[in-house]
Amino acid sequence: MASIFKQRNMIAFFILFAIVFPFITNNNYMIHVMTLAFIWMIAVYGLNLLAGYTGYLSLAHAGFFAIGAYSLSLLTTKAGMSYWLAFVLALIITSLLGLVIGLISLRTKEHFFAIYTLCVGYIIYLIIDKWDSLTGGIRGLIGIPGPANIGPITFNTPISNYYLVLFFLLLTVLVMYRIVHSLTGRTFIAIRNSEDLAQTIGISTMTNKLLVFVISTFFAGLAGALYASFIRFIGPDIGYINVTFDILTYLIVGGIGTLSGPVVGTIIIVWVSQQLQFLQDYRMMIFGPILTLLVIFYPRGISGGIQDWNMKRKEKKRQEKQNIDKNQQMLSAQETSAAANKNG
Amino acid sequence: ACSGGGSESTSGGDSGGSDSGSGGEGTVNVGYTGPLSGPAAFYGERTLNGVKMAAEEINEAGGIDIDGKKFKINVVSLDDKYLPNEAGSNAKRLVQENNTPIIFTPHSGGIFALQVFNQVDNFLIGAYSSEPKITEAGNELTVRIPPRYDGYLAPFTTYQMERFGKKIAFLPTASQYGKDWAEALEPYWEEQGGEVVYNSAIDFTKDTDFFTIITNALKEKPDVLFVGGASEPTAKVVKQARELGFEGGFIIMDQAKLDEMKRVTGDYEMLEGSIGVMPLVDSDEAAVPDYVKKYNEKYGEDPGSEAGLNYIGMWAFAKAMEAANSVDDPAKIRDHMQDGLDNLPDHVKIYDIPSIGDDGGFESTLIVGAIEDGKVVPIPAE
Amino acid sequence: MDILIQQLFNGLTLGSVYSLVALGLTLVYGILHIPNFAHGALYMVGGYITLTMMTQAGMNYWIAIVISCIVVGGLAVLMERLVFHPLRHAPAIHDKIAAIGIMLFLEAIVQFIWGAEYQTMTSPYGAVVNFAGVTLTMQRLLIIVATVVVMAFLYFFLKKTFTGATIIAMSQNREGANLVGINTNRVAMLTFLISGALAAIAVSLAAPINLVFPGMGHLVLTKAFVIIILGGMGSIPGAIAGGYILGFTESLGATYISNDYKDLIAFVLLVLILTIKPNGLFPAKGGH
Amino acid sequence: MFLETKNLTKNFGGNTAVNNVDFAIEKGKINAIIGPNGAGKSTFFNLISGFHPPSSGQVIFKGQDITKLPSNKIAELGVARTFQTTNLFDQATVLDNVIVGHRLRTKSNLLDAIFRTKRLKQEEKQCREKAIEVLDFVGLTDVSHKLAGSLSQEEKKRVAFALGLATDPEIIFLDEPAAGVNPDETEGLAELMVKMVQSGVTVCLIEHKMSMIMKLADKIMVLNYGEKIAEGTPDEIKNNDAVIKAYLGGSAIA
Amino acid sequence: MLKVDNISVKYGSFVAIRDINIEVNQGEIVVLLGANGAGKSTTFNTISGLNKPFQGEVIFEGKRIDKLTADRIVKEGIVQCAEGRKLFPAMSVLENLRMGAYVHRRNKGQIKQTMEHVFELFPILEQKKDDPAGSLSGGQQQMVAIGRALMAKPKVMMLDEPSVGLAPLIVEQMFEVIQQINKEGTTIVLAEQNANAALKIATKGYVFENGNVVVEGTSEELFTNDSVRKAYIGA
Ligand SMILES: Nc1ncnc2c1ncn2[C@@H]1O[C@H](COP(=O)(O)OP(=O)(O)OP(=O)(O)O)[C@@H](O)[C@H]1O
Ligand SMILES: Nc1ncnc2c1ncn2[C@@H]1O[C@H](COP(=O)(O)OP(=O)(O)OP(=O)(O)O)[C@@H](O)[C@H]1O
Ligand SMILES: [Mg+2]
Ligand SMILES: [Mg+2]
Repeated sequence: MASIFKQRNMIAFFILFAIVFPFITNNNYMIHVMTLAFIWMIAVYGLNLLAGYTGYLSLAHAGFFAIGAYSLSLLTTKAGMSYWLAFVLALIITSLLGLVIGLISLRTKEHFFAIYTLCVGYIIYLIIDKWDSLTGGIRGLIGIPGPANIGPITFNTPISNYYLVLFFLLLTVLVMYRIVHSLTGRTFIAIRNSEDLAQTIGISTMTNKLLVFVISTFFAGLAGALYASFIRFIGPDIGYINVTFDILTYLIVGGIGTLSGPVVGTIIIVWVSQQLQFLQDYRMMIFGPILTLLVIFYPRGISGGIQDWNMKRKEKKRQEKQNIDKNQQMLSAQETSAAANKNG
Repeated sequence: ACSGGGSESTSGGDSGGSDSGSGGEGTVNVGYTGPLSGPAAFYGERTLNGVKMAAEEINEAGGIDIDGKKFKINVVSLDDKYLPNEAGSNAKRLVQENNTPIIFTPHSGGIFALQVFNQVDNFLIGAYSSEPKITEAGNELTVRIPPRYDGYLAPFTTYQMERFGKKIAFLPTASQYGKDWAEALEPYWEEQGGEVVYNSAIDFTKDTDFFTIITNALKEKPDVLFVGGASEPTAKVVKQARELGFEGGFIIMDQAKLDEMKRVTGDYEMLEGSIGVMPLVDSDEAAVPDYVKKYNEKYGEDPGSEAGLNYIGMWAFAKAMEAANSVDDPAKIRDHMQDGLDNLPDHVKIYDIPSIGDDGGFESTLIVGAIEDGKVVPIPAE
Repeated sequence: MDILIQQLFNGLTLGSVYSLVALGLTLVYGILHIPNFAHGALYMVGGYITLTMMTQAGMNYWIAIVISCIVVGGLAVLMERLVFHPLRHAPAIHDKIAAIGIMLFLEAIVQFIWGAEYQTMTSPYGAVVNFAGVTLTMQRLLIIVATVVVMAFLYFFLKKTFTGATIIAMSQNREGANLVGINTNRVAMLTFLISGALAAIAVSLAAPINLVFPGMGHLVLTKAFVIIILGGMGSIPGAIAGGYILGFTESLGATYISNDYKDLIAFVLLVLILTIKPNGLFPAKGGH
Repeated sequence: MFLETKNLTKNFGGNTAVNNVDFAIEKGKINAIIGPNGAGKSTFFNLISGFHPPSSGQVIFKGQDITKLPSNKIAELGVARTFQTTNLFDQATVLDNVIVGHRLRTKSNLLDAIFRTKRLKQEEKQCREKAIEVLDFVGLTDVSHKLAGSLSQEEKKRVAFALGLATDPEIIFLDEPAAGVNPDETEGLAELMVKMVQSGVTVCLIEHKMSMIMKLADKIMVLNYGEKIAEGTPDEIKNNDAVIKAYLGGSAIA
Repeated sequence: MLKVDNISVKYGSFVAIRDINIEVNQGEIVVLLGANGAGKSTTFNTISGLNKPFQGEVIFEGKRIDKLTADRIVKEGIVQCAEGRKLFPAMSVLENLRMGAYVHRRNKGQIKQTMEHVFELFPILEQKKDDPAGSLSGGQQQMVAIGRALMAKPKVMMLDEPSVGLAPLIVEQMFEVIQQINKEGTTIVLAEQNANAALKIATKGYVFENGNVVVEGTSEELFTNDSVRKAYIGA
């Protein structure tokens, strides 16, 4: 029954669980934490596609998350736009900025790309922090509206909000699944493998990298927009590097470059850190080492670890089967030789 | 999957909420969410200390008396790392699992995040922030504990203009609070015929050395410097300004405390000509010396206003519960806050807070102190 | 005119501190090819050790610094043994996360031991010197001079001694170093030791002009990263030059452009430089 | 002419890696480039395949000037290449490694992927079929489901060939295809190259294995310090004094 | 002098070499032949202490060395000139050579002497001594690698495919140098694809296949062995 650990089954299991979760518990707090975790997952998926499938680690992810959040907030609170229109526009704005920044930053590679984007992220943060007249500066923005009704569907209870976010998460997972399992996904992996090689087999690496970068920022923006309308208050700290590191941590612990990693990592870290709340000031004394140990012992993340384990198990089974086959062969060989002896 | 959590800092069951129990005893959980780890932890801990100390005193005195039934206070505190979203999760958790009628939080981001749902989830916010917006939004279950800072503008300005002159340079901390102060002080200073010759903020969490910015400010030859933020870095700013040859006065915004600054500068001499909030330890309210002694015994340092105001705030909430005859109806408790303030025992009155405004803010009497000849002297505020 | 000189001096002070921190970071990067995000935490721990040695044990400033170097260096070595060594074959992102774990841990434990509040380190060199209209404090002069001395010492060690050369050799080819008989584990530990000691020196010099508190490591870490990128990762002259460039950018930027946007200036500068020279100003030759 | 370089030159800083090289590749033949280490052979390939922009000179493919095209466009025109060091995705199967090779002949985009359109499905099938076809061609059908990381060096070289062939090239450039491969297997690779030419793909390769080159090549160019010092049939090259002096040495061919 | 006794090495769960026995006597040139991935480099790395065998022993001058670390083994006198050269690319040729003498770092006089000897063997290196090693051509880099190994004054020098990717002319020179080094008293173990050239200078050889030694014998024996001829010498 270990087949539940297959990526596909794991995701299916998660979806099922997520859908019935509010029926199992009517604990508002858990639903709140879960909703937040879902929002993070969307952002993690965005980073996963970029870092996990093309090998470009962007440390500006929180910046784009913040851009999504601020766009939505400003368009609704300051420009007075209707919620869903602002929502769509926020995604477009984030993606466009992603396009521009991608065009410049993707000229660098590896560590340089990582640190370049770290700086870009920092610049985004500083701009939000300093541009008082637009963003409210350090004070942040309050009074952000929650999601508006869609026809008869309203989103003013925690549970309806939960399902709305879940809907977007599932959409994200579906899109990711399809991208990764398509020719487009193969193209991305080819770039991660070797950009030079990809280029020589006729793949325009710049176009494709740019595409992934924009998709990745799109999902960061989506998560940001959902975050803003869920917490309904935002300050510049959501664009700070720490948030990028959190997102990255979820990804690494879950398993970078795997489809279930973002879900697994986020759930685990979010709940572990909630569970450690009783330690209060000393929470990080435990959480820090746990994080370090996880990375040391599960370098491919938890999903990757499970995959490896599955693989080993299969390998073992195959070997066992081979052994059995061999034994049988030997047996039959003995039989034939015995038969031959008889005949002889 | 998730039960318990939170830490119980005072004795009492964790059965949560206004557990009516069987006998004459019950427990009421009071929530706290604030930065208990990370760079702002020192601040979070001091605010929490105030709440805890009050809770312990109340419990020692028998608890909250509701119709003869005694309720012990149990403070459940959670760490939010200064982040609004974490504060939100914590509040949900406190309400859900500990049934807390009141949640204290010492940062405006957290307050804003809580205000989104506190009226629906039905809990009071013990808001420790002088940000005006938290009470302007019309949230009916928010109580602002610290005084608004507007009241300081007049005494500070008058004093410094008379003593040093009309040119001022602004060097507050780059926090929201610092900005608010600067934005309020600037027009007032100018109205009084003064001139703001330099205006920029110092980010204590990002700047290693303040020499650069102070040099730039002093280039404009100000008579007065407006500084502030956490006491210790503020003191460093003062010290470095002196090193760079500044001889004028300082307006110290209320987050920084003169006495705490003295610990950094070594003596009051360097602070000569400063005006700021009267240190709690130097206040002449009758209850202060005892309180300071007790606090010192418990936490090994002099209390500042973060601890003091939260302490008195907790007491006021407890008394309001008694007056409201309820430990679990936030609206009712809020309605009886004035009674709570009125009924404060004398030994608790380390600040003079005669009333609570319609907006939910405590209206304290301001106490202002200045350094003259190496000593703190009280300055009349009104 | 005076202000320019004063600001140049301020920039020099800042740049000195930045360079020292960046040097430790770049050394480790050069050898292990990992950005050690826990370096800021080492810096912070160093501050507390020096402070405690001075206040609790009543030690002389210099002796306290030596002890601090030993303790922080030892801590760095421990980190290498327990965390980075087991992770040496993992991709670099993993080291980053592990280092973040260490950082959280160290910050929490410091807070546990010393509390979360700000503390003051008083150095014996508090005197203020006015020279041609420029204000110099002894501590600041000390920072500048000591930094130069430390750098010269480091340069001599790396370039002129066999042991130093092993560090450079290993940064270029770990297996190759092993094959000529260098105990690479020992070199890795040595590198971490030096890196930790540099952090301790930096903080002990800088703390008297600022404060000691658990979050103080963040302050310098981001900047140190900017510097080693600017200077070319793993390049020692790059770290030094980058440190001073950033120091001057900040002090002059704050004066002539805008104080509020001075950090922005530094980062935009970096982005511009990387846009034009995608491998930094002084790309480390060969190696990675 | 099929593919031709004119005055092709490349400077790296002060170092001229390729110096004024005129070379014509004949269609349907095996063309070889030899020369001492650092002579500029790989650089010459890099210039033709659009990897580095030449400092001066031209590359003309079927009458079209491709000098300034990016390498992916050149690949689309039908020019494939392999690298001196084989670079495969070790964690994926051989088949998965090769499928993407046909990507440049497909049109489906992100939206096709998200909506799983008919076009995508059909093109996926097309890529898979192509991969199976080329793997069969290079003789790797048996290992197509193994992880690429588990292959032998020689098998990896074959996968690299397959990847190149999956792009439907008219000409393929092979950089030291037999380096680090033992003589027995080298022969197998040589046969494969002959087979490629027979199936209509022109081959141009760099090699240091003289025994193989001399048997295989129709035409050889010799580079030394970036300059062409000789060009001709194997026999001409074998006996060219300049080549012997610069490259082959006394004992010549083993 | 050097004895590899029944060693087996794993990478993860994959057994790369199994039950390998090799014996090298003072003054010999021993050659290891075999296809790619047959396990030659793994054997070398095990002798060098970079890999640890899970079974078997390596004995050098009567002493067990398979538990020693790589740097200790260099001190014992076994030096490998590894596949891929493993030079320090940004250091000058001179510095590379100096690093080679790391185990003798206290003996300045000896370093100078050996260095002169290396320059005699490879005069081109003296001309290039201040250039960064990474800027040299492949053949020159190979010379630096051999020179660096010589600087350690090894008793046994292991050369892993020194001729790979080199022009025929250079290969020829390389083998001459190897012979000369051997004549000067250094025992040589050589892994090669180029069996023809290697067997010409070797005293004996081992043929690896899939992690096992399948044939061993003197160089004449191997030269005349048909299957060896076919697979490694070519026709
Ligand atoms: N990207 C580059 N930057 C600078 N110099 C380069 C670059 N690529 C190659 N060179 C230089 O150009 C010259 C030719 O190198 P190239 O790789 O073309 O040689 P090659 O003939 O392929 O040699 P080998 O047979 O060893 O592979 C060498 O001197 C090399 O150092
Ligand atoms: N670090 C490693 N991890 C896993 N497997 C390895 C590693 N190094 C070598 N192998 C495997 O071990 C086997 C033996 O490799 P080895 O490098 O010893 O062969 P070799 O005879 O030196 O071949 P070559 O001629 O290619 O150098 C091969 O199958 C190889 O794939
Ligand atoms: Mg080449
Ligand atoms: Mg090998």
